[in-house]
Amino acid sequence: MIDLRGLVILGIFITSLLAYTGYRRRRTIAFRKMRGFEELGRAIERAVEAGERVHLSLGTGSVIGSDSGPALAGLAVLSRMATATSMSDKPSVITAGDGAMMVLAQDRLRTGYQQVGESTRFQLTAGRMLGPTPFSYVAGLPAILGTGDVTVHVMIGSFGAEAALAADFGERNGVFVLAGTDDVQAQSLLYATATHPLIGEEVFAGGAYLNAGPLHQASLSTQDLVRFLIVAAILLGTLLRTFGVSL
Amino acid sequence: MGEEIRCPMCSKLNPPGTESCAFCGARLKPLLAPAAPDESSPGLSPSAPDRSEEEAAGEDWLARMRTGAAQDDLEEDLPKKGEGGGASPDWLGRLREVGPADEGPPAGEVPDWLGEQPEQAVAPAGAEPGDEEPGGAVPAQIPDWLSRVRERQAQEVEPAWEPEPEGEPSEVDEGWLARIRDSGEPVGEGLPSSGGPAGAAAPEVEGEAQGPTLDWGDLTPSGEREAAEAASVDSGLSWREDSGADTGWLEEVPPDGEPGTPKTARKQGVQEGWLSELEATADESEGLADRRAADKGAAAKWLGNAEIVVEKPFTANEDEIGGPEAAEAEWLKELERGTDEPSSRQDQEPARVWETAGEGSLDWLAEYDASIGRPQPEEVEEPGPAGDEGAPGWLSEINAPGGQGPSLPEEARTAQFEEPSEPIPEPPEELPHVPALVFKQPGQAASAQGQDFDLDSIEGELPDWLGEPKAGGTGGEAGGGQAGADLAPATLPAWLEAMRPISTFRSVVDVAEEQEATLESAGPLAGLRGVLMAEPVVAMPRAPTIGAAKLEVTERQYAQAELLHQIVEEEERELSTPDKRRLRLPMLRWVVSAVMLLAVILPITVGTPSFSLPTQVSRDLLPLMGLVNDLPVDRPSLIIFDFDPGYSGEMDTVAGAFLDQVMGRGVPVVSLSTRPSGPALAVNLLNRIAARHGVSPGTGYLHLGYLSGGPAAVQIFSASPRDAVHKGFDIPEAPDGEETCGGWDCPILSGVQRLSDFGMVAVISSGTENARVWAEQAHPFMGQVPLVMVLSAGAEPLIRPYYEALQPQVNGILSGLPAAVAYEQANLSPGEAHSRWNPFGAALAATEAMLAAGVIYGLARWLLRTGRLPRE
Amino acid sequence: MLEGVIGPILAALLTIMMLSYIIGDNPFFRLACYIFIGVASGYAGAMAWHQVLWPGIGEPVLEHGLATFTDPTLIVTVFVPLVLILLMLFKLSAATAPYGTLPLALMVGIGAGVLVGGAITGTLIPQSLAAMATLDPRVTAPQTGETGLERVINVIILLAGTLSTLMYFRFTVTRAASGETRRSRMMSLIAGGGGFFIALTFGVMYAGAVAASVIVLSERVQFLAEFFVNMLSRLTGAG
Amino acid sequence: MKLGTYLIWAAVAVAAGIIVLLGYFTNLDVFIGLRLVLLRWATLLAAAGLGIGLVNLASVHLAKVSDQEPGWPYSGVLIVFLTFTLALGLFFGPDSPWTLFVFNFIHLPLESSLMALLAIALVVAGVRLVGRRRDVLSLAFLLTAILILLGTGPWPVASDSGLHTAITDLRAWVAQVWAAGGARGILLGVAIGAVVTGLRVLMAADRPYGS
Repeated sequence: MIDLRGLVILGIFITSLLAYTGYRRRRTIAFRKMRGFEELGRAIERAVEAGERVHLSLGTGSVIGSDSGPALAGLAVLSRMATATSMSDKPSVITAGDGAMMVLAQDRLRTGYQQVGESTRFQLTAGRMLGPTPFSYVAGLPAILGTGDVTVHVMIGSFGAEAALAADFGERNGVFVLAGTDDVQAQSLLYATATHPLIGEEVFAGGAYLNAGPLHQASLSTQDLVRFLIVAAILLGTLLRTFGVSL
Repeated sequence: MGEEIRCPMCSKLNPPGTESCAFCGARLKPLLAPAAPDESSPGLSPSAPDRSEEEAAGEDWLARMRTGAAQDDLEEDLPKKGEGGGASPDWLGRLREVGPADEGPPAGEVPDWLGEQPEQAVAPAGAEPGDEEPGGAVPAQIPDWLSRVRERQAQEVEPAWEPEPEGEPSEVDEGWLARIRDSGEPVGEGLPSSGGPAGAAAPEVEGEAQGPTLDWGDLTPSGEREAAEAASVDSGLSWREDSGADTGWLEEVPPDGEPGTPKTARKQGVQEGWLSELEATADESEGLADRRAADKGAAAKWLGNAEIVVEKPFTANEDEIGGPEAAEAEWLKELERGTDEPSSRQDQEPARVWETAGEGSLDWLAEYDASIGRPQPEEVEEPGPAGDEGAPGWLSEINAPGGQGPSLPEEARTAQFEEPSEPIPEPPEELPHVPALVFKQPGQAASAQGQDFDLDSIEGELPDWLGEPKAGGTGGEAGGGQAGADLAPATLPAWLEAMRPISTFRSVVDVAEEQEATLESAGPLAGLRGVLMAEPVVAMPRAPTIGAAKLEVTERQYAQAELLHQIVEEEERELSTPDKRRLRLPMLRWVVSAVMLLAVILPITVGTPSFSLPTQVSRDLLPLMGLVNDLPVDRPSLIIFDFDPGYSGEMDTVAGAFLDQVMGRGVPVVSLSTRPSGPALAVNLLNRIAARHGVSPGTGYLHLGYLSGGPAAVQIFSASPRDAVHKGFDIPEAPDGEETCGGWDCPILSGVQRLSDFGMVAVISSGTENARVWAEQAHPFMGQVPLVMVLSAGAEPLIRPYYEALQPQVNGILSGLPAAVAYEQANLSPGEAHSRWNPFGAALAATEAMLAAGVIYGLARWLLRTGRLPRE
Repeated sequence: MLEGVIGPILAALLTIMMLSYIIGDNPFFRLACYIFIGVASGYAGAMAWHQVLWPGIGEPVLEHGLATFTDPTLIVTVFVPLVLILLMLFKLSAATAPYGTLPLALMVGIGAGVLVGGAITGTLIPQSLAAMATLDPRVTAPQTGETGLERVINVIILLAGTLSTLMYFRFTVTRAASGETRRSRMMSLIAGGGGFFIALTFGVMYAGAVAASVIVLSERVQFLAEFFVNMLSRLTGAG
Repeated sequence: MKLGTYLIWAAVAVAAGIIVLLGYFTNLDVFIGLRLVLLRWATLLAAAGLGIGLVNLASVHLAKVSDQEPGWPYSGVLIVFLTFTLALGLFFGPDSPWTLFVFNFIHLPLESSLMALLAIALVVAGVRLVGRRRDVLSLAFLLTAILILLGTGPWPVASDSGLHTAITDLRAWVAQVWAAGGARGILLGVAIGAVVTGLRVLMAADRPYGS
């Protein structure tokens, strides 16, 4: 038996991704401003200029689970961040709560350094696992944020309620905090604690807003297309159900 | 026109000799190369026109190329030139001094050699010995591959040779000698134009703009000139003839009354001829490859630190313009630009240092400055650690001819690999800083792609300085960048092409403007983003040209305009420095902490305040208790412990009330956890409740342990529980210490093969994600088995929709302390929930008060500020 | 003795050290954090070995010996993962890291598959279907018992909240002639409503998290209070 | 060389992802079986990944100790406790009384205390919010939170009053209707973002495993 409904939705995603990727090469699409990412650019510039460190947190999600999504988005941001900060006196630090995710962060960082011809500056310890459980991971953050040389604290990964503590540690140290995750409850806590919270699906938009590649920008257009389709489907389904049609 | 000096700032014409611009006050004088008359220089005309400067530059380039083509001659040539009397000893001394920069000697040699032509009608005698001797030495010293090239070139070029009016050479000579004799500065001034890579001189007036073209184009003839000694003038004649041969092609160039135009045309022609040769044989481009390697090396090195700088404008250019038309347009603009500003070369000398930094010419400049003992400007060293390696590497190649034999042709091929087959796209390779941009950008694409391009394998074989450009390896196609751009879509499907994770900095993505802005990595603005690059501004055409019809604003120009707009805006709002909150005492935090601690401690210690127990019973409560009452006692219930120890204070309290009823009814309980520390929490909680009801481990309850793998493991477990969990946790022991049973072979689980064999599945979760995973992933495998959610207070809103749906995926829900207290009340067994009630109530009341105070304070400040603003 | 005295003293001491962060970052708090990381990591490592790796690979290899490398089933279930794990160990060194990419690529692929499949089948389809509630006033909600106009109004609010929130996140905007990007008035209105619903949702969840953490705070304080009371009674009893 | 290996990694990731993905949409035994095998591998690899993470953790702190970096004594303490707990767990098992003692009297209180700190952090952030981020949404956020808290907990006075009952009902209505609508919208949006993020990996456009 085949779940046609799911396959159709998957097909819509893939087709529109490819179509928008091709379309973007001819026409350009404007996206709404997102202050968080704009400020992130400035903060990174400032950090690079002042020889300060940038910290990217990939959260406590695993690589093999459905909570890997935001961390994958975080890795896309990392690839851009690595090139941007490669000339800084103090290289970026990437932390994760999962061993495999940490290895991915190291690989991404290495690739980013190679892209700017700074592969010699790459250190394996630039990608770290702070702790294997959510709270032990958060407990490791003060050691990184409290040193004084970290001025940009970016959290793009999967977090639970402990995200609020992670952001609070940053705020308390007076650093720039940009935080986003997929867990809705954690988003609500970040909305209160982080200076620049990323809410909802904004956490997945980092790659596009930091220009990690054409497919990232096509992804946003795809998300909007599917969004409209879902809205239409829900309205239609509501009408059908109201008139007694079972779906 | 030639006498007048165009100001680099305001572009207004100033009378000759003016020190500073009469209109904008920009400094002009130091940029002028004083053509000091010198008796010792043969054929020197009393008044050397400015144009000789340009020619000198061109010839310097020419000379530099000769060193590239006939590296092995370099060492010998100098003394022999000396003997030939072609140059004065101090000149030679300075040349040796300047030697490492490798520009001086050949630059001196060429005009000197050419300078005697006018006096000796057809075959310049003075030149012959000077050229013959090294020429004689050449075959002995040059590697075979080079001699083969020269032979082939000789055959190819011979038919085209014809005499040609001379005079420019003498001017060249004058201009060059004037600079050489003049103390350091003029030399240093002349050198940038000659020593900079192609891209370096490109933005200058025709003489400059085409300077690179000239020497690149003249490269092979110059090599050949040293190979074919008998006709020492041939080489000179040859390139002149080449140039003459291509005037037809130059009809595309708008006729320009300015004196420089014919020369420009000729030099372009030279390039044409050379290009055709280049395409004809890969070997011929060895010397060129040498040059390119140096340029690329410098560029790539410099870009190693400044990828972002070059990424945006060029990629935008490449992506949006998309191909040769644009490339041609750009190039034609450059050409026209040159004809527009005949005298602006001198004006732009210093600017050029900055403009060309990106192309790595600063490496060379650094070398030169060091060699003449002038302090190196800070900015010059900015470009990065690799910055100073380029030139020495380049020179070391010159000094090691043999060694380079094999690698050079390889490099040449690598460079030519990306070379457009048409001559016209070639000129962009000479456009200012474009090669640098291209080298890095596609290189980045390559590396982002996995750097799986051939250059990776070449890397091992090439010396460092040749390996440098590898970063832009695929981008070796400097000018070919455009070619690549227009070929790619034809060869690759757009979607596939787009999947290459190349960072495209499109200025049209409004939101990305900040991030896209170029990042200056040299000069006083180093590190700043959004700095307007000098070159494109200087290179901005001032008047429409023949391409006017096609001259709609290109993406690159649009990007620059946008950038300028941003910079102007940025001026107004300064970047706020990060506030140092750490310096302030956290008074608010202390107050909040004190109030909350007090609110919690008082009820526990003093017993006040005391809060009445909830009287309202949640509408979810009775269905849940009814569900538990209906549970079969012959089938175990599966309890998922999906929370971290941090939440045990809440979850033990809430779940305790629920499990108390379940175990009180004698329903066997099996625990499983999706968190490493979950099993230990399950042991704590179940042991405590079991002790209260006299239930023994192994028969009344059991721990399956840790289910590793997160949501994926939940799927495995749902599909086949016995395959997912192999071993139990805290396996019960008989009095003699023997394990009574393992995980799955305990009597409780004997009848359980599938998830639907359990009597109930209850998920005790502190978060929403895993609770949703169980509701979504496991529910389909559960059949009619009820799914109960025991939740932390914050998770309820996300799980409730599963419970309230018309086809519920969750059959019971218990969330938060008030519900737990109500549950204990309904179950007539006051437990932990009751003991937490008073401190919980007090802390919540304090929290509400503080939040309300915060709202009022914030609103007051808000209103005050908004009220103050209008007054101001 | 160990569990009755030393344990509680240790727990109380560490609790106070951790709570000292209320005053500010201090050495006691730092020490507590490092101890916590060490203990949590050690415990997680032991769990991973005893609950996953040993039963999944160690025991089968010991049990079947060489058959592990010949029996097709064991090759798939034991030998291949063993090889993948060994490959993964290459990631421990920067020099050998490239050789350990295969298992990482496999994990990322599987993770992406779970991510996409889980999101479509687990959230997109069920949540969209759940949002398609009938507006028929005669229908009664099974769990809440709501019916009639009350239920219809609630369904409309739910629907409005879902759709407007969904539209709030729209990324693409239209670019005006001036070059400025903006949303249409209609979209701005809908997005504004979505923002309001998001604020309500976040407010509810924030309050829930505060309530949950307050329970934990009271539990910790209660533990400390009981600990000191017990210690005092022991001391007085002993005295 | 790199060309080949890079293609292999991408092919492996894409193939594994597609197999797992198809397992969601089909009931074919082939896909379900393959999917289960792959998920089992992934589970074992995740556990091994934890081991690698622990080695990284130890090496980072060992380096701090050996280099006598600022705060190195803390790192020393971490290594001691890590080794001690790991040794206990490996030799006696995670369910042995010794290991459970460490868990119950060191791990549990420390993590609970960290969670308790969250309460204060959240309240401080809430009190600051309106003053720091002056917008209507923040105001709505906080007013909703206060309403929910009022309806969740008991009141010092008039807990049995009609007002408390009304606020409790209002709380239930806001949390179960208004917030549920917003939460569903956010969930759908997050799911859409997650799908495209995963698809970028399955199309080998994003290759976090390096090249």
